[in-house]
Amino acid sequence: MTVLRRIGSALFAPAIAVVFAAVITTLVILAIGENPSTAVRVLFDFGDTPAQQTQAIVVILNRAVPLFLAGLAVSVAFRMGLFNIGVEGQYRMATVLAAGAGAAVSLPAPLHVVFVIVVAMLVGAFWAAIVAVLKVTRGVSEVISSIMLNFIALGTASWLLTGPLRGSEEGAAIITTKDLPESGQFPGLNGLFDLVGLAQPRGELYGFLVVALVAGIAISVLLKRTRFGFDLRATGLSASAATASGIDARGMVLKTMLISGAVAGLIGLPDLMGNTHHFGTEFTAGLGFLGIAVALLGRNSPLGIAFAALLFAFLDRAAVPLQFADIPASVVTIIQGTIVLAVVIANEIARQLTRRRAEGETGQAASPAPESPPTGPAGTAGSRIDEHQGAGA
Amino acid sequence: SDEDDNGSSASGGSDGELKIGVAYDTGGRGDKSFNDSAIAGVEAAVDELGGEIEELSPNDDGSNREELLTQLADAGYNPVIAVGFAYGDIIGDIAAEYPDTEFAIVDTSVEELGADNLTGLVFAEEEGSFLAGVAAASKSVTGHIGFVGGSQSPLIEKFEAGYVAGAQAVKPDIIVDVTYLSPAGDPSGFGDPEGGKVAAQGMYQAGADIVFHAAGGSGEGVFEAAVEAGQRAIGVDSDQYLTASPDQQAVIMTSMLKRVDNAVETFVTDFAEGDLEGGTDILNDLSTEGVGLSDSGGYIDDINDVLEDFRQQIIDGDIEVPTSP
Amino acid sequence: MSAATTTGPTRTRGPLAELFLGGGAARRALWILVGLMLLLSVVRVISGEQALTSASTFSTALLLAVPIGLAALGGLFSERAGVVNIGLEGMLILGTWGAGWAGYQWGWAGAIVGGILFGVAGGLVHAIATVTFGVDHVVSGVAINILAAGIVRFLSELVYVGNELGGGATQSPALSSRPPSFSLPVLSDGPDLLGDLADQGWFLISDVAGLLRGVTSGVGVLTLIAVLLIPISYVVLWRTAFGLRLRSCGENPAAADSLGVPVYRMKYIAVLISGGLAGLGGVALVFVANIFKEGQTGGRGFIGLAALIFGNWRPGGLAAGAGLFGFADGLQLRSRTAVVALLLLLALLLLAVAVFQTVRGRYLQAVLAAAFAGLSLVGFLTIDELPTGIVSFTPHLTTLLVLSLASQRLRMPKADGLVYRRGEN
Amino acid sequence: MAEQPAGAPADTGTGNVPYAVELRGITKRFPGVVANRDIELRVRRGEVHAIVGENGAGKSTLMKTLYGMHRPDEGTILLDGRETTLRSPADAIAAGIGMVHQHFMLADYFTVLENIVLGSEPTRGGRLDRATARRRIREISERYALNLDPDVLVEDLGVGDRQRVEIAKVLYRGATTLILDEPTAVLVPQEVDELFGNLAELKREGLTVIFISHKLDEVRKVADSITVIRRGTTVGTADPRTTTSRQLAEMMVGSELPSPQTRTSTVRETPVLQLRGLTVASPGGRLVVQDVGLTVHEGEVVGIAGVEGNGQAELVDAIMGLRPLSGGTVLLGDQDITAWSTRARREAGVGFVPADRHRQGMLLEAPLWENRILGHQTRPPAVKGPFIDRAGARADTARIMREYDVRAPGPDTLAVALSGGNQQKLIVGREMSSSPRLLIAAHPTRGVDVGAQAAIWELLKDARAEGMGILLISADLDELIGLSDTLQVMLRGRLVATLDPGSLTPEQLGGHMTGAHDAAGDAA
Ligand SMILES: Nc1ncnc2c1ncn2[C@@H]1O[C@H](COP(=O)(O)OP(=O)(O)OP(=O)(O)O)[C@@H](O)[C@H]1O
Ligand SMILES: Nc1ncnc2c1ncn2[C@@H]1O[C@H](COP(=O)(O)OP(=O)(O)OP(=O)(O)O)[C@@H](O)[C@H]1O
Ligand SMILES: [Mg+2]
Ligand SMILES: [Mg+2]
Repeated sequence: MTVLRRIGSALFAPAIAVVFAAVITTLVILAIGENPSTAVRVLFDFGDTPAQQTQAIVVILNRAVPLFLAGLAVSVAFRMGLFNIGVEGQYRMATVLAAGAGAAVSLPAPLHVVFVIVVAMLVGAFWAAIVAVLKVTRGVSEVISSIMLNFIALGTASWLLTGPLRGSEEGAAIITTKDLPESGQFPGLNGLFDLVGLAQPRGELYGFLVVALVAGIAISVLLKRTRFGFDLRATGLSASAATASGIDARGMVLKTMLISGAVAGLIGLPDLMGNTHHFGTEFTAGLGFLGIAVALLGRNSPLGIAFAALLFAFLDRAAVPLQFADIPASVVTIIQGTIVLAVVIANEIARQLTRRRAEGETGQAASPAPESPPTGPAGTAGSRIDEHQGAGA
Repeated sequence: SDEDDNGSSASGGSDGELKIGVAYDTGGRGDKSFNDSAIAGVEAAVDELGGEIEELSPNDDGSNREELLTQLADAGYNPVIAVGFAYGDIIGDIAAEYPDTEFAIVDTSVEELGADNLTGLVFAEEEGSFLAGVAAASKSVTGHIGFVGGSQSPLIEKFEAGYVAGAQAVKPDIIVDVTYLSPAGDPSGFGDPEGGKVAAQGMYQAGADIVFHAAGGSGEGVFEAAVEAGQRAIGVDSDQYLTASPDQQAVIMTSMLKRVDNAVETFVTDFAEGDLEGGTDILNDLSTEGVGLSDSGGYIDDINDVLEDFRQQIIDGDIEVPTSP
Repeated sequence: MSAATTTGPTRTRGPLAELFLGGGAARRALWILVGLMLLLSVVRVISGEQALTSASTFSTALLLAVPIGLAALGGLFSERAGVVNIGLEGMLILGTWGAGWAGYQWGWAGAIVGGILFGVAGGLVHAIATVTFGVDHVVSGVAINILAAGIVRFLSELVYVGNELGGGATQSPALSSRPPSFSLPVLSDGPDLLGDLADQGWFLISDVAGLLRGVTSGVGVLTLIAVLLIPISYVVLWRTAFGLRLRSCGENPAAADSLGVPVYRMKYIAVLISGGLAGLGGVALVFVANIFKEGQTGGRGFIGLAALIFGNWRPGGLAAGAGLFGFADGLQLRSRTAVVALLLLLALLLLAVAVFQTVRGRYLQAVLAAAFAGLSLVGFLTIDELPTGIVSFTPHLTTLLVLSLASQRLRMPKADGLVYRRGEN
Repeated sequence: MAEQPAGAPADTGTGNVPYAVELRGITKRFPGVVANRDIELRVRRGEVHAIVGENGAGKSTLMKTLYGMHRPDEGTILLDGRETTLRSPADAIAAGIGMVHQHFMLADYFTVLENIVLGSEPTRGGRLDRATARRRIREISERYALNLDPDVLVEDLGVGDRQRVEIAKVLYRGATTLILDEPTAVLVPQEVDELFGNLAELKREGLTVIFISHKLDEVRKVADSITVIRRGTTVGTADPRTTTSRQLAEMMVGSELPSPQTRTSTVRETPVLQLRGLTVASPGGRLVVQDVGLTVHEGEVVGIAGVEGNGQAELVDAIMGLRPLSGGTVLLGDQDITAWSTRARREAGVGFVPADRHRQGMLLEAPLWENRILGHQTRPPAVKGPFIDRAGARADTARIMREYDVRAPGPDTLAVALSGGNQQKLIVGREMSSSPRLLIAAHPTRGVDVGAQAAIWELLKDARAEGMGILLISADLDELIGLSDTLQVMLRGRLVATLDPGSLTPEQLGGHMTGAHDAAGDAA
């Protein structure tokens, strides 16, 4: 019964949000004189042939992987009350340097892959550490420094790309670093489709999905099950109480930003190691900002972030088929923004409801009669409970 | 159903109705720049030959470009035209995957990709820019001109190189200020009119009297700076005089034309008539009138001879125009 | 016991801040200005980079600072009332669209109204989410940023594609009239006395003349409005009953509520004003280009937020932050060699820090500062021109450096970012 | 005796004088709780009327109803005999009611002036007229002897001053009926006396005062009549002249008034805590703790008395390692822990009951079992190696809830859902369960009702008997005198007197705390 109730209240918020987002989107589509049901059909229409359908799944998953990592990176910092708006710059720096370093060395395959990943995580962590160090030593707000560092990363990565790390020949329209050798590439997961008897999609499913899963589980365990995670969350809930409990708040800022940055360093790798094999001027930017939305939508829990990333990816996939149906792709962005807003509003309503219920339960529990029987006309415990239930109904 | 039709018609051409797929660069239709220019070419061809057009834009971060092309091909569109060099990274693989669909890509050479069903529509921007440089140097009173580039990519550096060479061909000691609004890999320089204005203002205040921009939407800012300074500017890609407000028309001396529309129209027509070679680049340069200068407003009519002279020398190969600064 | 005082591990202010920020607000500001001009003059004379203090540099700085400053002012109203506004970028975007849309139909005055109204609409969404529904302020702001980008593209497709006046999916038609601009007669216009003075190249005098001329010639109407809005905001927020009530909602909303201040309504008003000011920032961007162009905000909303924090949630401070950013950005866009001269400026600043720290007996800091000063100096002497990538982040790096050198104790409104629910303490 | 207001409406009260405030049958429900049920309250004009009752009895709720902060679900409010509807504090203010809240309602970064005028600002030409405001505040300050400087920041004020700012706020609005919700909880006797002086002043001016307090002696001293509330409803009224504190307490809770009296000395030889020359500087460089030296032995309770803001908080922080020292050493047992981190100190056996449980003691939005772990992250039963032992933590939380009578549904309840008293018991239980050698207890019973208070006192006594050393900081002088083996008085950052609690009255102690007595005076 309590389980049912918990599931009920967990689903309540998303349900309201979906309805709300649906209403807004319907209005928007009606405004341009198209049929909203077309949009719905397109959203769920993955194609006619089995290969197209599995391809749609690949597209969604491949988009979800970096979004998930971005959300994860943001959420780790959020969990201790830090706003890491600098994920954008962290993954850009990490990707360009990992691409450069990965192309420069030759190692046996598994080592090479590990090497690229480690370089990316180190660079991401380093870039985030600047924010942390400025915060703990100079009191610079992490919001300002990470906004500024995003721009600094943009320029620095560009300089690295056009200068020391340039791999493409003069005159090529797209400037890139040198390609990662075969040993540094991450194998795809298309074997899975054969295993479960689905048609082979056109594209390759990022093998990095596995790394993302591992990262998600690791972060989840770290946050929920370890002392360190407890310290981190405690600091996020109340920095003053955490300090009084013996947590070194400055150290936590540094460690948390290091972890957040290290995870951020992974964001660019699915594409780098599974698709393009180089960093270039056509690098996919903006995932850091989307990551903030994904983290917030997923309520900063790894599982929630996974769902949020899948939802965003699912909507992103529809951008192309929607255009076939003469509905502009900007509708997708509008749906995404609306959903974020709707979900948080719904969450807030749900939170207030549960909190009220929790207080109701405490009210009940706290009211039993005291040790000595009441004297005077004061109400009995029983009558109080009755009243309470009456009031609650 | 129509997939089969197109599958069989792909190699040859004109039996069945034309279904043309266009995949834009970010910004999409209505950018007043090469996306618009490309679709104008397609529409001109369709006016002539009949047929239907499907246009798709990528999302803001450009991460779904591959999907655009494959879904167009899957839906039976043929030919499929990719607008912008951003598709250069992926189009080779996709062309190989859809051997029955003809692809074209604007601004990227496909010679080395080795796909028979892929045509590169490339332009000698440096040649047109050279003429823009000649015009600027000939008209400059102060012996000081400027160039504002959007993002510092090799493509935009071609404009710069040609422009500087052209100016120096007329006045060897001319001063050319060069500014890029954003570094390579940061496309914001194409959509930053404020930056364009500030950069151009700086040049005008330093004594330049003509500024050429290859900065997409930031060019609006360059024109605004010219209007405020009472100096002149040179537009890019299309004849920007035609779409400018009246006070801007007074300062847009000429535009360096890059006839994406012509190139695309020719490509579609060739495809429809089965004349397509495939696997090669179609170079649009001065000789094919793929690039050139506009003369709306009549501001450069007086130096027509000079321009014609240089044009001929380039076409004849007497002048080798550099492609990078 | 005084020894114990000086060796105290933490102090309220860093050395630089103490030097510059001691005393009253006006004196402080004057100090900083005088010091900066001196430093700039010295650097200009040594490096020969006239662009450092030319009138046009300062007028550009002003131009570039306006949208950032307006966004920051928007943030000021909202955050003073306790509502964190990460959605400034989105409201700026909405403002640009509103300005473009109204401007091509009704000219510049229409653009101002349109931009403000669209910004206010963004503020309204933020207010509904944060004040009425009690949603986390950052979440709401992030959602508004996403939403604004989508809405703007969508509206452009709806209104401009196929519009015979021009425009397209990413831009509006040109404004149907241009905003007026003003110059100070005689001094900056006509005889242009300041201009003459600025061209003399005299130490300090010409530099100051450049500054004065830069901020008094060809000033757009919106720049004028923006500059006036700084003291106006100060007066409104700190000298009126309305301002006191508004700020009380950001300090202790429960207390305000208990005295009959309508907290929810005040927060609504503040966030709407915030949206309107950010929208006006968008108008400023549109006025520069004479059209709306998608993406023209380029993250300036975030920079505005940074300027607000930089300025310690005060109008004067945020103006300084926006001005500093505008100056560095203008320099960066205009002269890559002048940016190199900034290295000399940095070296001098760091040297001052090193001396100061030595006097105070903090040798580690002194050595560090001296080392970095040396590095900057070497950079200045050996580098002719920096690559575009490096130059592009000059303003951002400058802001970051100033902040970390000054190490000020920032004090945000006490209840900023906290969701206020009546009765839930 | 009370003045008859001119043009008063028809008689509704006793003796032909309408009550200044009359509440009839007030019921107020919150989700899950009936905070007030059918309450009756009658207050005559010009009297000081006290309301007493346990924690959570519904006193504040009733007063908030009267102040228009929420509407009652049932019942009527009569002011001067007229039935009145109060929709907001603004209505109440207009009706001449002012309220000083239990928790200060002040903006720290505002000046006294700004705090006072907020909401009813004098303006001139649209601008805030500070000169007029300043004048009026000075007037009020002089008339009621509040001694306020309008231009200082509230942040820089002590609690007594803040209290007076709150009263000035109310008077500034011309209130004729003042509600004071537990105004004395944080004051020392001298300040309480000053406050009562202020109240007498108010009464002489014909103002009505409604006064809430847990300190029954005080209530009897100052009130003209008393209403007792229990579990949300009126139990009855009492005459302060004829009722004893014991009788009042019995009306409130139905049990005896507990006493903090310690039985016999259990002080042993071994010191657990020694401070030598401890000096702490504020971030601004001011010395807030100066050259403090003291020793706590096993089985000893050392009490620190002092007016709030005299360095006690900083002293506690310094001992816990939460604040850097500018000088001096801290010894735990015979180990020098001066350079240790807070965590190391806690691991070495220092327990901590912080003064502000919401700020330093709890994670309000976390379940109770996580709060059990807080401060004990490195020790069983909460953790196993680097991991959290959820089952262990839950089980131990259940034990604490059982043993310390923490009333909540279970270990998974969020801490925020607990009443203050229950939160405090959980904290005390948590700190006790690691059997610390030294317990730093700052205001362990603040805001806790008499029942819970007695339970906590009992716990401290037991722990002391088992050899725990306790450093007790409290504003409750009875508690200090009753529990301590040794008393130290702290004034302006220094320990100025060592007193024997055996022969000390709260009044004497108060004298030391305010510096009225010479430091060398009647030391033990
Ligand atoms: N232009 C400004 N921008 C930002 N902050 C300012 C500005 N002018 C003053 N301040 C700050 O505002 C606060 C109040 O200013 P001021 O010192 O004038 O107040 P005051 O003396 O209390 O006013 P009054 O004279 O009306 O009593 C001060 O902290 C001051 O530093
Ligand atoms: N806003 C609220 N929402 C829900 N419950 C509330 C609210 N305010 C008070 N309560 C509950 O109403 C009851 C009475 O609370 P109230 O604050 O009036 O007690 P009190 O007599 O003032 O106690 P104390 O002596 O601790 O101040 C408590 O059970 C409390 O938890
Ligand atoms: Mg209470
Ligand atoms: Mg109370």
